[in-house]
Amino acid sequence: MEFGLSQEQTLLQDSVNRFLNEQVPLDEVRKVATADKNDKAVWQGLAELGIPALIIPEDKGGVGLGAVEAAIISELLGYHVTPSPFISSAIMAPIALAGKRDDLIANIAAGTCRIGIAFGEAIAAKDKAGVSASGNKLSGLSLFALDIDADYYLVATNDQQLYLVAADAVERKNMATIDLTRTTCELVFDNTAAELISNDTEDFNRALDIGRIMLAADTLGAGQNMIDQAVSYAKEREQFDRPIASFQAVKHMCAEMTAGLEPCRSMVWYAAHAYDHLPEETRLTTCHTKAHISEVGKFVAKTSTEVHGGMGFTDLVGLHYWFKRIGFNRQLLGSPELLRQQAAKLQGLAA
Amino acid sequence: MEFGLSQEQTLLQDSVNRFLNEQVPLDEVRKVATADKNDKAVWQGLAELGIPALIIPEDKGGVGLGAVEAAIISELLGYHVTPSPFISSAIMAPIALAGKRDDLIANIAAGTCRIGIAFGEAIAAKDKAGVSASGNKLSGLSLFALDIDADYYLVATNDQQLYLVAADAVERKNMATIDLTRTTCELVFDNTAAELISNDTEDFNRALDIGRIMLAADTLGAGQNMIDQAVSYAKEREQFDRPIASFQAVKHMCAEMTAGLEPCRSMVWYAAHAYDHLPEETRLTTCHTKAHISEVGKFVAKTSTEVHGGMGFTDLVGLHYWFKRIGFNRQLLGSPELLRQQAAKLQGLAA
Amino acid sequence: MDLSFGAEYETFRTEVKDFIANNRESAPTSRSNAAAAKQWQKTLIENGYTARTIPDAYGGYGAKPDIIQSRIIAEEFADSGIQGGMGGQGISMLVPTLLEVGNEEQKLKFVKPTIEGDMVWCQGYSEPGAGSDLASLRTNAVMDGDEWVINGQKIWTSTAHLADWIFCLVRTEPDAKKHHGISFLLFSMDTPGIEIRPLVDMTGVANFNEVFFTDVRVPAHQIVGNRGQGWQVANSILGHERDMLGNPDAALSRLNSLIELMQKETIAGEKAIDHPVFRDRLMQLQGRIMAMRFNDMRILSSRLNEGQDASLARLIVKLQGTELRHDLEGLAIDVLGELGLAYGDNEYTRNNGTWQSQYMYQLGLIIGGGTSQIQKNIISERGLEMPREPRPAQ
Amino acid sequence: MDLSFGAEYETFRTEVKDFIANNRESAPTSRSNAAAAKQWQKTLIENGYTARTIPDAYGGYGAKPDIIQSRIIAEEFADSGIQGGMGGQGISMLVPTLLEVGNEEQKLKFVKPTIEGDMVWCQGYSEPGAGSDLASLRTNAVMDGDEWVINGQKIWTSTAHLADWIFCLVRTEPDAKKHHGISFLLFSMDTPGIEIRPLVDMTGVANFNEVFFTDVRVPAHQIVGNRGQGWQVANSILGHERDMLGNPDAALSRLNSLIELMQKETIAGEKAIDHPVFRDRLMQLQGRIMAMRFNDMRILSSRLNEGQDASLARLIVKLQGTELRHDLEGLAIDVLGELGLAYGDNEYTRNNGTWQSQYMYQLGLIIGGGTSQIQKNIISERGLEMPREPRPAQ
Repeated sequence: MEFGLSQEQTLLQDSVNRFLNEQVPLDEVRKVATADKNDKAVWQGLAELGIPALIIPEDKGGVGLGAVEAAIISELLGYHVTPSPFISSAIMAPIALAGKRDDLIANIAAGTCRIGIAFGEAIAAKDKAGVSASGNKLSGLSLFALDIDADYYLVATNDQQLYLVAADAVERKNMATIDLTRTTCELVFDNTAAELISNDTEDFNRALDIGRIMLAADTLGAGQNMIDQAVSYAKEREQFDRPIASFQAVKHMCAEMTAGLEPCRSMVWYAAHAYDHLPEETRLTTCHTKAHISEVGKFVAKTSTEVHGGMGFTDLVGLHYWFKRIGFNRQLLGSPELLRQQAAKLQGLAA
Repeated sequence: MEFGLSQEQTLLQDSVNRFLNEQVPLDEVRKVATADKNDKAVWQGLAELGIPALIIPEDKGGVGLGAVEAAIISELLGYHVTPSPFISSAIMAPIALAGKRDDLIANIAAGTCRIGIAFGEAIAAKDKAGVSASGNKLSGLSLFALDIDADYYLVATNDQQLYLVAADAVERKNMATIDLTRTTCELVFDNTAAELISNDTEDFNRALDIGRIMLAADTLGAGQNMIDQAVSYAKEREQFDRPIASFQAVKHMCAEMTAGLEPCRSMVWYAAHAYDHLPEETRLTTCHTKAHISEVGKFVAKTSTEVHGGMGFTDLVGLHYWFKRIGFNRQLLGSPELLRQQAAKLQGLAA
Repeated sequence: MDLSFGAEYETFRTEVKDFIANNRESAPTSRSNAAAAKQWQKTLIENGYTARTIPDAYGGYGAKPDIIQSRIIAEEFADSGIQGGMGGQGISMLVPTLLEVGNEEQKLKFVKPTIEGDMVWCQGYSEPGAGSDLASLRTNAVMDGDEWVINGQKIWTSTAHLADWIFCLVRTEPDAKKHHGISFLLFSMDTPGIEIRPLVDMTGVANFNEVFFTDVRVPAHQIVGNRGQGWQVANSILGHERDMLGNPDAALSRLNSLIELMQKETIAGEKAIDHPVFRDRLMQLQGRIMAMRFNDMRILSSRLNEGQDASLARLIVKLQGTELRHDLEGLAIDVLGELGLAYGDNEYTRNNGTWQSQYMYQLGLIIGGGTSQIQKNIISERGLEMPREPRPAQ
Repeated sequence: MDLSFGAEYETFRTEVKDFIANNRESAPTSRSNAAAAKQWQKTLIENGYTARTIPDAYGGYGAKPDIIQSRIIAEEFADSGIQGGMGGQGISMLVPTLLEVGNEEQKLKFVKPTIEGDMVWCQGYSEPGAGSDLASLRTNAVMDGDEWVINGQKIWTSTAHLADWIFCLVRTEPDAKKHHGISFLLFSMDTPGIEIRPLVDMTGVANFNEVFFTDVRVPAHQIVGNRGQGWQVANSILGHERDMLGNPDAALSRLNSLIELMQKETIAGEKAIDHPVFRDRLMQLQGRIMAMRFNDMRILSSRLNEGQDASLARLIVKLQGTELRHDLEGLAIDVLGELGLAYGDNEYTRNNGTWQSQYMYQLGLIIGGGTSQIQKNIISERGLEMPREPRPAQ
């Protein structure tokens, strides 16, 4: 019995962590976030480490690892608030396209193709938005689709069928959000040519499950960094002639954040492990994992900012990048309320 | 503009407070609670101060005061966890019976008649319980009716009509609850003779409104006492060679309780004032007042117990009498969830 | 209990209403220039609708203080939606300080131009190393001839880039105990040696500045109070600032906007207001706001009626009010789901993106003006007479 | 990741299952007498299903420690619903302590009768004046000839009225620093001078006792470890107790009972589970329990696999687990509404009134075994290496 990271997994984690520490520190993230740059160079660097190929099978040009490895990478990207299309292009797309478009999967693995995700309206359609299919044509509107620089989009229709659309076939507008480390866009479909990938809603749901696990892992990482920063700031910052880390109020804030977040690590591991090995547990575990971590993350984001005092509120320290990343993850691919409702349904506890 | 207690109100408060301090300290409450005694002697003492007659009009043998005076007395009874039929007999019954049974009202005022309240099933019927009327006969079951020693019960049917039933006409069984300072009973109606008091649901609702305000005031008083005890215990109790009141964690717990409860005082005052003078605001204010104070009270009950450490958990200090009183008030005559639902309905925000 | 202000005040309210109705045209809008704003401010002063209780010798209207009149004026201007009297730290903080502890020359020189909008001030209190522990501030002023020479840095200086002058706490007596070594100086922001850097915060906007002083020379007489008394001078008005935070009327207005939003917005085809979990959270907030509004009425009453004590009610306002607002803005974001993420230049933002910006700004207020932790210290020590933490052994 | 225990352990599990199936008839029930319980305990020891790793020289089964085997045994007995090995503070706390730091004579004398149920123990640690600050205890023992003479008072002594013996912390070196003046004594509860008073708690039951000592005389050799080392002796097993609190499996079992309850109970004609606000709270709790169960798996894994660090995961269990249980029991009460108030001798109680009694008892656990405040100190100091509070100046 072993419920923890293997040596190989730890080595993978270390190498990516080293790359992000050295090549994509906060200053680099700021450049991407403030639009001087996009995330292409970062993604290129990650491609050299094999990250876009991570879960793609070896015979399709990938590394052939599983959801646990994907989760620990997602956690690291959250820890470093790294801008990248990891969740959409490297994880959700290969799952959805498996056995359907091996050509594209090979290009994803090679880092030469990015695929965005437009699932929002199939999860909870917003007013006036929504996508419907007629033949091989899509019409409608999808909001907050992931990745403005994608070459293709995987689009879920209102009835959860999956279509693939080329980026240049669709009207695409940037949608600014609080989280400047990610890009989202509005996609307008007007009898737009599309390729049916699957009309089995289970395929949509499998891609959604892993996307949710990845977002949970991202929040885990971002939350852990906020705690680390808060503890370290509290040890350095002096007020009333002592480090504020020696005040019981500050200590208890840090203890409460830790008590909340530490079990989330096991939860992400388990959900990812279940994704690959325990199909009957996957969906319920996934719903609870993303919902629970979103709540803990919200508390950690607020509390760690408070520990920093005024500095936490400024752009100088840049703590807000993590705050906003956690806020973004909370709403994307299903809010906590929606996920808890779904968890109840899965157990026959709600209609 | 004056939003505070008048000199007369303060004098009334002082005299009742003195009586309760001297005549009904915790030791006396314990005797009633542990069934060596009932609350009749306490009620007799309060009758000598005019409490059963408090809100009954002077021309009906009462003192002729209003809901604000009733609320400050209810707060005191909560503060001292006093066993008494105040809310049922002295407040809700005279409101419901006004103009209908002046004879009984005069007896209530004289302290010679007690009237219990059986509203539970009309608010949210429990499984298998519920009361229906046919002609002047009642059938069914009412649970957690207030006051085992009442001479009559005001019974609300499922469709919120009010009936008066003599205690000796009905099968009555004691229902033990966590709160030993109050008695509740099961009433079994089997074609039981009853007198219709009102088939206007507004009469039921007026009696319910003031009952809810009184329970909120009771929780306010009980919560205030728990804070007072916690602060005073913390100042005396030493651990690690200093009073625990000097530890920031303990100070902040007390500050949080105070910050939560202090606005509740104004809320109770306002709700009571609205009851007499601002009819269009009464019901919404009442729902929010009881719901909000129930939530704050729950936090105060738990937190003040924690401040007491192990002593708070024992019967030695007796803090649990307040804890349970607050717990009782929370559920009676409408739980917070139910009240918030009703608040939404009153504003057209829920069906 | 008497919740009305009485007939006399209702007459006064009618006067204010009439004034507003008759002068609506002259009030500046967001498109007006500075001259129009100043002209309007003068009109308001002449009619006693701002600077009302400031003696006319110093440029005010010279009425005797009347809390209800002030409240009625504030209510009516807020209701009408037209511009009331100017705000800013000069008017709300410096002027009361000068009237309280300034000398005659200072009152004559500074009050009138300040209230008339000709002299804009900023506040130089906080420093990077002196936040909760403000009295540990290190910006120092050394006497050289008949001038102070100031070196150091301030932060959270909200209108520094617009201000003509600054009121500033500096350490002038380095050998005194920390609360006794501070002085309160006034000087022009044009003085050589001052550098202003905008301070962008998490909302993405530079709501504040950092201000750096390098050998800034200030005439010796530009001190309020005596040398080493700056802490007391500043504290004579610090309570004012705390009272401004956590206003329940602002929370009510936001709640009403949220209710409107929830009646309009849909989630998977269902109106947000029909979502029972969100509705329950909404009602919880409405209850909390109600409690804080009645608490506020009690505070007002205690200022009007001798013998009423609302000191605890007052101590808790900042703590409760800012947390409440943060929670309220957070509910709106949750209700909106992905739409709640829209920010900045995005046509899908709701209420101009204020749910997100206020969610963050209110967190700033939880921290600023005395963090929630400091507020809890104050409530327990001043309100509940619990002991201060023991002084650490050296 | 490998969540299975492997084939070897599955064989072991089958053996345990077989034993249970074959011996079900012999297991005592709640109506069995003490002799039957002791006989069953002996059978369990002989088969290695309790006292498994205790050397046979001291009456145990003598197997080498194997966490998974222990867990399988616990799981199978729990699942089967038949009585497993005896518990109690003697078996769970004193025996490990003696095996760790007792002398040979003590091990030979006490371990066997204790694990066989012939010798029941209670624990004498806490005092009215020594709770969170346990080391400030004042019950003292003075050497008189070759006997200790003990005076003082203990509290929270859970099985004092049933116990044959007590293991007790007493101050023997009044002049030493507080942690160095304590000794760990063992003595019979029949010793003259001991008075036991039941301590009724908020649940209405005497779950605990107070124990008073007046000139209680105890032979000098009944000390574990040396004079003044009692604090270290006690701490060699204190971690054990903390690990027992906050068990997520117990929370899961309660959650499942709550789900059943909500599917049965109606509120104004509607099933409780169909009430979206209560259902959302239920799902929140399910998520929290899931997190704690996986956290628990991680702790187990770290004990099995060298190099895995789960120290933070372990430090937070008591804090999170007890708060979680308190919240869960509180939700059941809210769901039941007025029915949730029923208590004691009331036919309308649900689940034997355990929702209320556990709501209170879990609050007791939030306080006992290191309050939540002490837990947060420990997490921040040991887990996050934040400094201890400075020592106060005298």
